[in-house]
Amino acid sequence: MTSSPTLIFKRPDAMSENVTHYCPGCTHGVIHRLVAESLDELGLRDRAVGVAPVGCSVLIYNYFNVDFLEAPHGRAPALATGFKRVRPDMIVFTYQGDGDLASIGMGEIVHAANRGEKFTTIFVNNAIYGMTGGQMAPTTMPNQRTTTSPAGRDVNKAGFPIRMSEMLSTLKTPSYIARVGVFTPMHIINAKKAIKKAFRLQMEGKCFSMVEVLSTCPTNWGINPIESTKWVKTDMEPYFPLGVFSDPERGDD
Amino acid sequence: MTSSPTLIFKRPDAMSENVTHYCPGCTHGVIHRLVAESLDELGLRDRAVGVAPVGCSVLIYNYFNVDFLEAPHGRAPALATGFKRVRPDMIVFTYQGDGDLASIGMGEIVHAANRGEKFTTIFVNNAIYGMTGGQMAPTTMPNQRTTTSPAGRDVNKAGFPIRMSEMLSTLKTPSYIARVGVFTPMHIINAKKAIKKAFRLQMEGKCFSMVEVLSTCPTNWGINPIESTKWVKTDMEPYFPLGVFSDPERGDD
Amino acid sequence: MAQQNEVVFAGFGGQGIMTAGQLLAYTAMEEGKHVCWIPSYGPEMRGGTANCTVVVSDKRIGSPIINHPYSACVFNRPSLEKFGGLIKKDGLLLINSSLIDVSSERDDLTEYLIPVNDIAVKVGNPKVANIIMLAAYIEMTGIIKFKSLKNMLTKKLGKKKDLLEINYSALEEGRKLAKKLVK
Amino acid sequence: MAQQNEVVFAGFGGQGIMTAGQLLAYTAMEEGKHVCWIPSYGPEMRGGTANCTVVVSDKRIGSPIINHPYSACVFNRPSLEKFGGLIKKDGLLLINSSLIDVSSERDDLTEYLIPVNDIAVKVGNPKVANIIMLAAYIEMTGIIKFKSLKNMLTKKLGKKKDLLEINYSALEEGRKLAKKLVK
Amino acid sequence: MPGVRIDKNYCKGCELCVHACPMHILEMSKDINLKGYYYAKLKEPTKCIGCQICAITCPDVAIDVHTHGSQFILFEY
Amino acid sequence: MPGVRIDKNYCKGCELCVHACPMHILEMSKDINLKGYYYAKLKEPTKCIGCQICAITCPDVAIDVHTHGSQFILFEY
Amino acid sequence: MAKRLMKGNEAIGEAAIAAGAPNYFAYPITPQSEVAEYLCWRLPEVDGVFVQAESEVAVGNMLFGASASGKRVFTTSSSPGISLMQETISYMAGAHLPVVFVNIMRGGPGLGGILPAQSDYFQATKGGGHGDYRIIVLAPSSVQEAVDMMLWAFDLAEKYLTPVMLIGDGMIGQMMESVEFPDKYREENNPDEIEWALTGAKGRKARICKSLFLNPEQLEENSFLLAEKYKKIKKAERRCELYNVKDDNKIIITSYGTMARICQTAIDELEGEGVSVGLFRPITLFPYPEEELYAEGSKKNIKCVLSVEMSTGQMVEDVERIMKGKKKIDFFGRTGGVVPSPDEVKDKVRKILRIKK
Amino acid sequence: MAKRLMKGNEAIGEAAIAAGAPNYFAYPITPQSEVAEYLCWRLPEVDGVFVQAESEVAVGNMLFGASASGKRVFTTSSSPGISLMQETISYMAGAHLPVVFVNIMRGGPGLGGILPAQSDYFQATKGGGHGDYRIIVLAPSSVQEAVDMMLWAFDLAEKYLTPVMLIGDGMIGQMMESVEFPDKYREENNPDEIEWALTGAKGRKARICKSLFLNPEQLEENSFLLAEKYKKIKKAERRCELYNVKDDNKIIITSYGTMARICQTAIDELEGEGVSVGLFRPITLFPYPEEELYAEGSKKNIKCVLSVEMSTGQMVEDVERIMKGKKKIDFFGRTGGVVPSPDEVKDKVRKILRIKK
Ligand SMILES: Cc1ncc(C[n+]2csc(CCOP(=O)(O)OP(=O)(O)O)c2C)c(N)n1
Ligand SMILES: Cc1ncc(C[n+]2csc(CCOP(=O)(O)OP(=O)(O)O)c2C)c(N)n1
Ligand code: SF4
Ligand code: SF4
Ligand code: SF4
Ligand code: SF4
Repeated sequence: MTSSPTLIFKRPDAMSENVTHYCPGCTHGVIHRLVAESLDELGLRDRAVGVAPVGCSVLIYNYFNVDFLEAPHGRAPALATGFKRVRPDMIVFTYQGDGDLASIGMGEIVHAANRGEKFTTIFVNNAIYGMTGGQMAPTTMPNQRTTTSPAGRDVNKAGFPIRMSEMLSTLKTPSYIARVGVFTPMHIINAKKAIKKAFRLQMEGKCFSMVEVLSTCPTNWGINPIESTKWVKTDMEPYFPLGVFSDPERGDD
Repeated sequence: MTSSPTLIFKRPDAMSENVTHYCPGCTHGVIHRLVAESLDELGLRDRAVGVAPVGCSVLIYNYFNVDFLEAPHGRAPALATGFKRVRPDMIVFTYQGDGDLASIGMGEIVHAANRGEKFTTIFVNNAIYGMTGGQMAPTTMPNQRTTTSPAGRDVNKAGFPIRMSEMLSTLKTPSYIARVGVFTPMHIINAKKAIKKAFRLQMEGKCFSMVEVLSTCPTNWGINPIESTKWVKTDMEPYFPLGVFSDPERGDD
Repeated sequence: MAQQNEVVFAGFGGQGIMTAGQLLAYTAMEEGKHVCWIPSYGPEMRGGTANCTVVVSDKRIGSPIINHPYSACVFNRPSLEKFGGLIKKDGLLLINSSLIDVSSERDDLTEYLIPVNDIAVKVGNPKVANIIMLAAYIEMTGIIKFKSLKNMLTKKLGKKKDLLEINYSALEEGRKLAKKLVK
Repeated sequence: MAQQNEVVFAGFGGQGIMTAGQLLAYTAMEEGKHVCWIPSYGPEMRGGTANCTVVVSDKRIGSPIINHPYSACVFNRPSLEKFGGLIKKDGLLLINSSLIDVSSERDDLTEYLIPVNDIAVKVGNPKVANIIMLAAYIEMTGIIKFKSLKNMLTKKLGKKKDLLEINYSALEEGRKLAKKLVK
Repeated sequence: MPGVRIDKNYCKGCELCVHACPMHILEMSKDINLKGYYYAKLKEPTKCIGCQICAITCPDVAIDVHTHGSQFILFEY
Repeated sequence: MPGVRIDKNYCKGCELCVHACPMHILEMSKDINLKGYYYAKLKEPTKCIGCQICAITCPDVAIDVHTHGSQFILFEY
Repeated sequence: MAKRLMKGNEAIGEAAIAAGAPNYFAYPITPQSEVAEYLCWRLPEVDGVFVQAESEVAVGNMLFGASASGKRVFTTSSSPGISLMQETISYMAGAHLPVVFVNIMRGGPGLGGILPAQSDYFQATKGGGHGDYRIIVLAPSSVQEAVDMMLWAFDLAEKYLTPVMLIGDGMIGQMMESVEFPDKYREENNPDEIEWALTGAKGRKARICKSLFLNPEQLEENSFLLAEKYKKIKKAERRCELYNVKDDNKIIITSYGTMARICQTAIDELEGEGVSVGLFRPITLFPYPEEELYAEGSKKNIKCVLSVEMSTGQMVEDVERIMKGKKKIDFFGRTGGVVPSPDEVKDKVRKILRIKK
Repeated sequence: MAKRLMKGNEAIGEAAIAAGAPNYFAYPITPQSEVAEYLCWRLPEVDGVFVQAESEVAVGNMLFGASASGKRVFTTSSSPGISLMQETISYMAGAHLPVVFVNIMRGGPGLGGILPAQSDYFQATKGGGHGDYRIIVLAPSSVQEAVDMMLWAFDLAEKYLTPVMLIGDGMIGQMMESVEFPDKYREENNPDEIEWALTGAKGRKARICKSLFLNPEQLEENSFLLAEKYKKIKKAERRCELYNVKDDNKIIITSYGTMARICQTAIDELEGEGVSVGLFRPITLFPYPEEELYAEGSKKNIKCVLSVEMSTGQMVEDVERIMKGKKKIDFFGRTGGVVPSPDEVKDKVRKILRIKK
């Protein structure tokens, strides 16, 4: 006796049919899907507005069935602030790379978080500037080679990688801040939970929420996708520990 | 038997003879003197360059016998970086208010600290924008009235005051970061020690150093100088605790 | 050309300089005149003198900046020094003689000494010195009606009865003195 | 007008397209010619085709952008589709027949099919397909001297003897085939 | 009975799914797709346990998972 | 014997020194200086212990401290 | 509505509310911080949005986000602050978004000073950011005009989907004049009625608000679309005022903003001396009233077109271009916060006409 | 020195080293990130300074600080990045500091695209920041010229104590051409020999480097000083190149940078068809070679001055101004990364001359 098949995993409604321009194995794609699934599951697609960064994910709007704004490099949190303040009924999120958020956009993210703006930031930390061809990012690991640190990041001149989640969670204003990974299926499953929670908290009007996702850039790291996921585990995770750094529901603020 | 008198306290050499334009009782003046004394005592006046902010202390160069650069609002750490990188033999310091450093200049100070630039920042936190007439600053206390928060700072909309010292000391790059006060003579004496140490560490090429000084703004707080020093103690200090947050000599980095 | 009058109020911050000018401007506006009030907001503000200029005219006002006003009310010595020389020939200069012990040394002006601080103390509130000066100025120039000014004060101070009374007295004292001086 | 030649090298990233163009440009420069090499760096870069244009001339070069080049060496099918139609009338088109099984369908061009990948595998290194193409192109156009190119390769590869040998063979194979095709 | 469907034209040949599959039943094909990638395909369809791990892993949302009848949920997702 | 000297033209009359002096020997004058401020002055010079606290407190560096002979150092500064 | 005596800065804030734009993002800077100080209590009264941003860069980008929602938004700042918004202005122009900027100009360059100047003419009219774009630039000369222009600015911004900038020198912000507001304030926009607003992709295709076009043909198309828009604006929206323009004018003065009022006083006084001078006051600086200036300036009786500015000479370049060599062009300017007096203007006129005083 | 085949971006980096300016601060942006990628290993070889800043705002201000030390400093960026530096450029102009900016222009406005464009002409030549200032603007049309101009740029910056900007479209950065560098590279500046450099107040009065003048008379004085400087620059530093300028030219094309080379090809080909067109290529865009253009453009034989740009029309406004109505002015432009071909230029010329193909 065969029943007709049920789809138990499929492309989320909030995603469009377009094939992404990302390199093979780049986990930007996974993160996109997690965002889309979260919007779908919470029923938010209809009233969501995304803010695209400048970086590899600059074309993110092509991959979502969601209204999108495209921000100047680093300024997505300011756009999101502006939008959310005049339309508090909508669901607003930014999607930003590490160059975008932690370098040029440092001022905007710190202040948006500190004002407790009620939007969600998906922060994709791949330890490099992808789009412009692999330059050093504020999150580049010590001794990691990039096109602007050909001998490896010299911490004596460029300092250590910045841990945004730790830094932002020192702010007293309540927020939800978590760091997750997408380098194994198990991590992806947990990442999804964090992202969904971030959106839920926004939905409830609770606080600013940010999920930092450790991601890969096989192209500019110069290793294959599988090696890349391993490198996240061995080289990035020890410095960028996963976890929840701030949670309004934990009552630690 | 009377000997001829010896001066045991006098205007430091690094200070000029000019009367400052500061309001009566404003502790910007005390902080100026502490910087000047430190430069004198360490023999650094000759090779020091200060970077002035935009804020009440924009005219600081009139009060020092030290070369000075005047920066765009908030960007003093970038100017100091540029200068120090091409002249590592010189002693460079920025002097910045809280609007300057913690609001518009957030990106510049975080990154200068994170790169471990070998200059010294004197951060004058008076919980308000002095020069422009008393608007809310990122460090304005909850419920504090300012010209742009006439009903008091609403932490639900503007967030809580930012604790720069705490935030910057989460960075892994070694640094010296301390918060001091100048609201009693004893505090001034301790503030002097911190400022002098900051310069000494720069002299030794050790690290980035920042001393946050809780200061007063009787004019825009709308209370007299003595009340103002009390307000620092009762209202600011509990939220902005004094202490050393990061010290390369303590080996905690 | 249409009738235009310009006056500078100048003194220390805290002497009610801006308020005096604004009161004049409000009242003139209510009387249907064209008015323009402009403060100095330059670097001299902190610790220095404060001043504002009021232009009252029957027609649209040209330049809001008046380098050589027809008249000035000066409340302290630095203000006298700054504006004494700028007043138009045949203009009017009112000097707060409570704080200024010299005169403009010009012979082409109509100049009066008015001890507004002393009178204010007498009236019962040192803060109304500016109102006394304004009343005297109005009495002398007729730039607006005395009654209009009184109405304006009533409107502005509203229910603060005590304050209003003192201001009324200040107005009267100013007017009285002006009448005495002019004749 | 002075002699000017333009050639586009086009294919997938990783096919040595840029290198082939640069080698030509370097050599022509050493021969005293005016040269200009320009890559495409547009949005098509990631995942799409890569191409570069080399202009070699006896006099100062005008436009560095050549919309209708005299010649093209295309390494894959999308490149043929993109550039096949752009070549000047009476121009030259070299097609990598190892990966392309069609032709330009133009009758106003001189067109040759060269299975550079296959030859490269034969020579012993699939990576020298670009050199084979370049050698054939040079042989056909005489744009630079064969010897100069060989010298340039020697200079660039320096002490990497093994690689050099394979490149020498690639050069020879390319030349041989070109000679055969042309006559 | 669960099963997966890989849309070969979304696949970029990154091999992450092959690596992730706990049953080791995926492999890379010898053919290329429209974009020129060697795409992933199912080696042993009958062994699929419907765990969705390949689909969860795929950065290009190339994989659907379906089931006939009920499916044991291995984890919350 | 220690003593302080207040340069009245630097003084802005903030009264911080008066408040700070542990011996309570400073006071505000009834006259104003060039800038129009009521300046601080020494009420009982002979009681000065040379602790420098007034000088350390003054935001306008209006105060010098001197001594005849040796001075006991109360704190490191 | 009754007349009110109001400071320019406050009147500008109130005017935006009247225009149905109670959404304000700003960072303090002299000489216009009173706008924020006024609106921070006034906006809550009308359920408006007031955000003090962390910087002018953030201000620009908050406006960017808020504008994309379809609501009317604006900011006020002064010269250095406006420089920091140039990248974003370029983005918003490219994305066809309406927004109103107010620049209460102070002396520059650099930190300069805080007194009135008109030395940001180039920045405003030529585009201080990158790329092929322009913004509409309006120059009020009185508080009432500033109010009227705020209303108009929002109309223009929405009609053409473009940034609009009001530029006034420090005097416009600081002076009090009598002013009337419309009896009926406009309603806020209803985003659901705006076909480009981002309102959530409910029952429709997702909308994208962007200035990125990686394909050069598309980017060019967008630039040509912008150019077409500017052409329309040039055709329809030029405004100027003529004062004392008569057949016996020897000189036409071009001057804008409060500087024009000073010239007006000078002209009145010269008229009394028997010297006839006309004033051409552009009200829109972009689009510049080119035809109008050319028509007035090239009349037979005119000897010289004199540009009077509080700058070292910026608008004069446009005057030169527009006058096509027809007449002598001269320039008089003071800058850095020095406001020229009517006397100085008169002296300059006399000098041109070789009249001894 | 021997000829080298080099990419424009790398050659620009090397040229700065040759100019004795191994102090580089930058932030990545296409199409010029290769400058940083080249210099990050090349500078350490010559004991230079390389800092990758956190943003272009920071870049500008690092340059500000470093320049005040008396050392030679520079950066490279592209359109949006340059917009972010406008506040600082205004400050540095006001503070009389030498510095060299390179803008490898891409399509705009906004994020636009990454392909070559010339649509930042206004921003560069009119001053995108606030206040009365200008910067020197140089427009190379080949890699060799870019190298030569880098050397010259530092000379100009130091001679006049002013920011200088090289503007090249993306092609200049991306193409490889043969290039020669001077045999002897210049020494770095010795700050102790520079009378304005901040070197520590040892045995002299403290020096202050600033653009703040709260007193309006002083601020005006500084602006007049700047204006005086620009006058001198206009007099002494105009440069242009004429190509095929002859008595039978019917049209003079004005075009700069690589666009001029495309015009050159068009002109050569038109010449072959018997159509005589001359090219006026401004090498300095500020100061614009005004007299020279006027002289060439107003000759009897010229029917039209045609401005050809990769923009929707920016330089053409200067051409209009300079030509004072003497001749018909026409414009041809493509923008957004579309590079016009010689054929399009030829078509435009034919159209103006009503020549059928
Ligand atoms: C103002 C400005 N500066 C620089 C750039 C160039 N730029 C584009 S993307 C990018 C960085 C991208 O890195 P990241 O944010 O880490 O994202 P990723 O590409 O790695 O996903 C830069 C510097 C720009 N577009 N605008
Ligand atoms: C780009 C720019 N934005 C704004 C200003 C105006 N401004 C001058 S000082 C200042 C803030 C001063 O406050 P703070 O830094 O706290 O110093 P304080 O005056 O309190 O010592 C501001 C906003 C400016 N000069 N430049
Ligand atoms: S460059 Fe890196 S971050 Fe960008 S799509 Fe490729 S792999 Fe992903
Ligand atoms: S305004 Fe405040 S910070 Fe500024 S000088 Fe006065 S008291 Fe000091
Ligand atoms: S994970 Fe997706 S893209 Fe990668 S090989 Fe598998 S199906 Fe293809
Ligand atoms: S502390 Fe200084 S400024 Fe204040 S009253 Fe004493 S002497 Fe005067």
